[in-house]
Amino acid sequence: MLEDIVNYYNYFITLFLMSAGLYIVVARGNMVKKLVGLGLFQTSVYLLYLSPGKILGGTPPILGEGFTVFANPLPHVLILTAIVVGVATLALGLALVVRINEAFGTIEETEIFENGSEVDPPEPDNKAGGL
Amino acid sequence: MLHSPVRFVVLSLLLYAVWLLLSGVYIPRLLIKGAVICVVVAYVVDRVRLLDNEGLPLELLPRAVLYWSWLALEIVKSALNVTRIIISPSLPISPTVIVFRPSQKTDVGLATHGNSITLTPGTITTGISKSRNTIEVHAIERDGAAGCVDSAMDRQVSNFERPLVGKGE
Amino acid sequence: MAAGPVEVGSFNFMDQLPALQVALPMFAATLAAVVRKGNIAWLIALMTSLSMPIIAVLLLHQTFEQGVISYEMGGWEPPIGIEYRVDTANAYVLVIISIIAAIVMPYAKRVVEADIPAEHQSYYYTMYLMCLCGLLGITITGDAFNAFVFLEISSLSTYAMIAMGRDRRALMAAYQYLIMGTVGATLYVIGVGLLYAMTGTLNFNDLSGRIADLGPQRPVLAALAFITVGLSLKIALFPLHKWLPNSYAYAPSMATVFLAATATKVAIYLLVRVYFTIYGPADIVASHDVDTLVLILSLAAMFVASFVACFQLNVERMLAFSSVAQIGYITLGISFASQTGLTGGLVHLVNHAFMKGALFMATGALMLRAGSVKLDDLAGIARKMPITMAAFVLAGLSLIGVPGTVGFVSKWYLASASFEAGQGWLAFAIMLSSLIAVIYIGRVVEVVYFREPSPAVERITKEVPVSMLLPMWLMVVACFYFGINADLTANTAASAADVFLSAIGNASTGGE
Amino acid sequence: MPPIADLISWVMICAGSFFLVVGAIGLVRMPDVFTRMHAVSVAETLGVGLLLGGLMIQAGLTLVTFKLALLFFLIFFTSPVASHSIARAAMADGVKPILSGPEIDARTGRLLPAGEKDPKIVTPIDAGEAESSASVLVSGGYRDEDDKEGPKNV
Amino acid sequence: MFIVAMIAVLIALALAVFRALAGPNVFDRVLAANFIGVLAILLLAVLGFLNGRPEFLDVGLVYAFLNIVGTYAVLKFFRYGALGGEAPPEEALDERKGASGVHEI
Amino acid sequence: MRLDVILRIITKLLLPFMLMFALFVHFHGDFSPGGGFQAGVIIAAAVVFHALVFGLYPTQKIVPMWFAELLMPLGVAIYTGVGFLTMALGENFLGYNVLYFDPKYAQERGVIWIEVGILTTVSGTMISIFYAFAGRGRQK
Amino acid sequence: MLGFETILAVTIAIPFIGAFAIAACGRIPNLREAVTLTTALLLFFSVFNVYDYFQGGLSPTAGPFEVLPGLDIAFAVEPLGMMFAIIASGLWIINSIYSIGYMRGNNEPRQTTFYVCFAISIFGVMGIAFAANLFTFFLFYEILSLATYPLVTHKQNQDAKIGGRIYIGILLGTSMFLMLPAIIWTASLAGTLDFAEGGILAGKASPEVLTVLTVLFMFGVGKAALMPIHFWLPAAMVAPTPVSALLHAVAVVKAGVFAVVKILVYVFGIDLLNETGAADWLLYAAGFTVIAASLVALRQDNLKKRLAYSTVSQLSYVILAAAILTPISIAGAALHIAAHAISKITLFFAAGSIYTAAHKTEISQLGGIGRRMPWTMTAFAIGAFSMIGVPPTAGFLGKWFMLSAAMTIEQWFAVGVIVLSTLLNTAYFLPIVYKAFMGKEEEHHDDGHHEDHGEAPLPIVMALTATAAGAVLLFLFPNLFFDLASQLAGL
Ligand code: NA
Ligand code: NA
Repeated sequence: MLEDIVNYYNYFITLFLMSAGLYIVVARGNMVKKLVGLGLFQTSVYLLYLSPGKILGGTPPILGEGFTVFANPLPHVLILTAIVVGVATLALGLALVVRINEAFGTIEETEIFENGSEVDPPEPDNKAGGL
Repeated sequence: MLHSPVRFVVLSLLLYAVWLLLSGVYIPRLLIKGAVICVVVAYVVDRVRLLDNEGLPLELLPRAVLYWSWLALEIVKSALNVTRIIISPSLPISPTVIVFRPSQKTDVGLATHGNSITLTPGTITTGISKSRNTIEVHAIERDGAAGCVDSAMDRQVSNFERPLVGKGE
Repeated sequence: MAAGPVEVGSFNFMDQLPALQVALPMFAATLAAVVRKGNIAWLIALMTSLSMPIIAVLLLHQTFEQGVISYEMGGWEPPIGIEYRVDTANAYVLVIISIIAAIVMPYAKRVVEADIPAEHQSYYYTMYLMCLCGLLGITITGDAFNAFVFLEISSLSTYAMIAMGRDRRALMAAYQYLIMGTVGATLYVIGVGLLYAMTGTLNFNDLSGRIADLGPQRPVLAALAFITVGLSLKIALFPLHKWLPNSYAYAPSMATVFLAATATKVAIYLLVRVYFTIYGPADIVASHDVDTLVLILSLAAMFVASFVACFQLNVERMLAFSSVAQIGYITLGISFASQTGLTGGLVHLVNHAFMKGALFMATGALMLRAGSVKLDDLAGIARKMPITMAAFVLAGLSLIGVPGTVGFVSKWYLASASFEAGQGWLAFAIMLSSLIAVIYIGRVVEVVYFREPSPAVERITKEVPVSMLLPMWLMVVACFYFGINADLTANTAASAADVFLSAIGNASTGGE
Repeated sequence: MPPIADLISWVMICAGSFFLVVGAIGLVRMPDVFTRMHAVSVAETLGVGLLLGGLMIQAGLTLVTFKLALLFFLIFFTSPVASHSIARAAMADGVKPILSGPEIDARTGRLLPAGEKDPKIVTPIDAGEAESSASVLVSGGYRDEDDKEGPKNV
Repeated sequence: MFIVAMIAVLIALALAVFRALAGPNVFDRVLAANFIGVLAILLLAVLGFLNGRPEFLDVGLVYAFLNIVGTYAVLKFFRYGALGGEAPPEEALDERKGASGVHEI
Repeated sequence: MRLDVILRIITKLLLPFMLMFALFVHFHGDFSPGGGFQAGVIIAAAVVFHALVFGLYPTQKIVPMWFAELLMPLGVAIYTGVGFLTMALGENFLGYNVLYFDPKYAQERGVIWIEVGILTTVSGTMISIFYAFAGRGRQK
Repeated sequence: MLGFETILAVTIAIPFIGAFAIAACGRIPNLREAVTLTTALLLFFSVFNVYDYFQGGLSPTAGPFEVLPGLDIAFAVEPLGMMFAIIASGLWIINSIYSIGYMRGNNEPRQTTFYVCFAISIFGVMGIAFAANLFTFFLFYEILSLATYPLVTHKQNQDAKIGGRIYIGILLGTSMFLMLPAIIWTASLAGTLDFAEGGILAGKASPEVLTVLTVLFMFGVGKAALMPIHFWLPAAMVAPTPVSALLHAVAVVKAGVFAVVKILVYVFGIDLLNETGAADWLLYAAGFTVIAASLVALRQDNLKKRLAYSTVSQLSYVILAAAILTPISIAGAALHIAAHAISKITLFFAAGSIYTAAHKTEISQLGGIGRRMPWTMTAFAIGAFSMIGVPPTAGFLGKWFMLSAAMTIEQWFAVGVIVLSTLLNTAYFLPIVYKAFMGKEEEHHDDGHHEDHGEAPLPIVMALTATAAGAVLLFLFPNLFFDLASQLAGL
């Protein structure tokens, strides 16, 4: 039992982070909080890739010949890549929220939809722009 | 060219020492690479004026060893005390805030004092005013708060900062 | 990798095609970012986009001549290193994307000038090139994680492009797409992570064999579920399509055209790759009724989204809902997992790209002249912009699927697959849902042809420039040419389907 | 590795683990953010120190030991900064610490008899805490004015 | 034995997460988050031993640097509603100007 | 923060080591790929830390906005540039073997240049993002 | 004289190319209409060319052009298609002349669009007539539907919009939802879609499946207007008269019944249907439609609507004949297609003539109009007699064949339907003729404008005289169609 928990701990944490993150994404109307939830959700991925190759009884990767210089770099690289992606997403999301705040005066989704985002704005304001 | 040549050299060497300890691979190529990088970093740090007696208080190095060993003991003692409080079912706390005048003369000294208070479990520096020469402390126990005033730590830090007093201020 | 000293060889263009396909747009993106001049950035994007189909077609040709092309990145052999693996299936998708890109770019100049302030245009083209790079990368890579990276590259640049739309609702659309898209991509990468934990490999081909050995263990099935849901979000498979209509409607016109014609297609390709190449040998998809689920969702998309499209007041939103429905056709074809069905799904990838490309190009032209694509604002506009509206109507006929158009070819395959599978009723469902398109296309026709022009429309003095009409009509001609002579598209799609189907239940193909 | 070193390292690891958990329990049990900080500092000093020390002994004289040491110093030097920053920010934001006990003369540090108060000290806090049984001793008139201006967006 | 340490870290982590979620104010959360960061570093260290993967320590080092920057950034944001903006007046008015480390190159 | 002595001193102490560590992570041959990202993040964090403690304005004198923005495409250009170079030398894209007579070092050399590209892009992106946000928040 | 190899492709292409030529000349009305007429004449000439080859024992083909593997566009000549092509191309000439008069006389807008779409419709008809397989047939069937939509909605007002919706909705809906699945089903059963003598489904499907397929096909061919999917036809009455003529006589409904006969004969095969009884229901459906549509027609006061329901009824005549499933009845069906075409176009021309000259649309307004418009109303009378089946008009021939076929196989239901419907035809046509010549002119007109109207413009009168004459000539010289019908039925 204990061993199971230890062996599969990363899956439990992954699951927890996933659910918590998704819950926040779904339940919160505040756009920044949604992004925080999204970040949490993405964090679960890092843990998953941290798990050593053999945990679930699968076969280990076959290393080709000539790989003396580098150890199997994969999990490391994968997590880092996932982090890059996560950070970039978060940054872009926040940039969007900042501009939404400037354009709508709020970062609450419900308020934006109540105030009729479906209705055309009085004039084509906020003429595009970089982030 | 260099704002602070001595510190630049010392920092370079210090960085390189850490590099070597981190590295573990001692082949010429990497050794040279490391040296170049450490010098470049030290140069950049010097250029952006981070290299002063605050950034690298060389004068304090010998006394630091002495001070930190004393502090370690203090930390253990207070940590055990706080541990006792946390695991007591009644949670016997008596939070207190106090403001007092320390005896330090330099920023480094003041920072060390404040940092030491914070490092010591049970007390936290919540504010330092150089102009009024006061330190504000939040303590988990009344005794701990009272103990900050004219404390042994105050004396230790003042002793520790002595080489800096009157320099470069 | 060779041991010992390596001789410096010479550059061989034909061998380097897979890398060039992805690296060129990426490099071009950096150039576009640096130049900071809209015109020059456009020129860079145009040149890159025009070169893409050349590479893609050469690759496709190579796959016909030599079979699978494996290209190692970074000098590491697969499965550790990333492998670009081009077979007829993804070469086919590469050709679709790059041809669309090449047609869209000449069109882009005028609409981008109208939609995007001058100082942001180079940034916009940078995002476009990154998006193109990402889409091509997803398609070409033979590595599940690398596909995720490219997926995110394309998605992030897509969010940025959408956010640059002309009114503030574009910001909300981009935000919501960002949330949904990120959740989708993350679910995908979680699924890939599970597979990686099980097998220790990320290479599609390698995974194929390993999964066949493992059989339907629970983590393998969980991975399938994660990947299915994740990619369905990116695909906008009903009911996970909520992000799509606003994104398409409020994005800058050129982004709408490009994305509608390419973006979801690539995600579909990836799903097919996972279903057939990875899970195919163990035959897990069909044995666990995933195909039935996809079938039901596809049907729901075909009807619900079409139905909703009928009530849209904004033509671009209407077309966006139509896209959701059309995606249903594609996934329906995939769910058959038969030669005919898969061919139908895959051929609809290109067919839908042509017709939606043409339609959104037309709405982009309307937007440029009328300043709105709301139905009421377009009354009588056919009198002012007859060439654009003719293109719209003809592409609309293709959407309905009248014979002689590409839409018919797709329906033919899908319905034939239904009868082959002994599910004749599906053929009727396909036809019925395509008839809903008659209603929503008809609505537009009635408004733009039969109603009296509003004062705003009366003020329109001329058609859009030839630089826009030509690409638009090129798409329209493609809609009809490949409807009358579908050998090229259908045979290629059939070859692609062969690639996928050859893996099904054939455990020995994996992990060469 | 000599058995005695092994034993010491295990003792250190276990003790470190214990202090980590104690700190975390304190983080949950304590009544306000300031008192919680004290609890955390137990974990961040003794807990971290013992645990990493134990690991260092396990690692022996290797590269890993040095990295662990570096890690220790990083945490050791930065955690007070974090605590200090949090405390200052909380104070500046107007978070009132829960206080107890008699007042202390701010200038001399001498304890005042219960109920008595240094009349020269004007405390912004006790105005709002009049009904509270906890007596306040603070820092009256000389906290920097501008510290209180931070927008209350919490 | 490393497992004991790991379980301890995980328990502490759970408690810290509780505090981070429960608040009640932002400083409680920041405190908890910072502590979580420290625990994550420890977890990496212990895991490095447990799995024989010393390279986790490098990640730990990186994380330690980022933890402090992150904590401080959050605090500054909540204190001033901005991460930088123009230098806040407090800094400009520092009575020890010239020694504050602000220089031009 | 007025007279934040502790913070200032710790920052001054920490920054040189952060920078060194970043470059260590990056250039140390024994390190696995991915170092470029870590290094980029740490360098960006150092810049951010500087700005947080000493103010945005002084930091932007050291690392101007335009420079940070230029770093982003520059890094990608380095990355693809190396790829094109190996291709021009007759290898595959990013097939480093051609970069040095000994394939082992050739690979290391290739990886490091790739990572330079990544470092450049990552640090540029992070710093740009920070600048973008730090510059905004106050305007109401 | 064009070569044997190319003649069929050229024939089909002529109206398509003509459409472009007409569009190109849109700015110059005279030239545009000259081009229209020239195209029509060229087409007629070309179709006769095909007929020459065909009767000479050669069978021109075009294609196959492969669309997909197993799906070709291909053209070939067979008797029924030949007959249809001759009727359509011949009537196009007359209809073009009529159109020129009508469109100018009524100052209609968008005349270029009108002529272009008309030419494309004829292109569709040619494709349908010469289609060598079901797919080709379906392709041109839909081209015809779509090309006629702008014609039906020509007026672009609210009525046109509604009428257009029903028109395109029903035609596209039935063809796509019923016929297309049936075609695909057939393809998957038979492995081919080529029209072949004796059909392609023999031995390939169970009687139940065949029954379902016949239902799908017969209702899928919405243009045949089998009840209850007939109502697109009255709805399309919003169109200008030349379009109505196109719909009712030249092209659309003819394409429908043509398809019914062709599918029954060449896809299913008469023998197969006789064996399996898969089309037995069709007899009753058609019979019901004949009677019901006639009864509805009886109640219409609007002249064009009455004609429309008459068409619905007459179309089911053809279907009924085909459903009797004997060679003679099939020949009768073919002949009735021709007869109805020439007769109904006369009736519509007359209705349009009345509208153009007198702006009258209701039967109740027609008292005494025969005295003001003797040519028009005489032609109308001839058309009406032909519809009833009175010799010496064309209508008699088809009915005669049908009746004798039904009596031969003792299909008394069919006999009853034919007899009853003849009575009903008489009941709804004769009163109009009577009223026109014997009735009193209305006393009061709201607008005195047309009080002193005479005949319609000359092109209109010429056209309707020609078609009326045709209806009689067809009875007197039926050889051409008779031969083709016999070949079709294998007599
Ligand atoms: Na403390
Ligand atoms: Na748009």
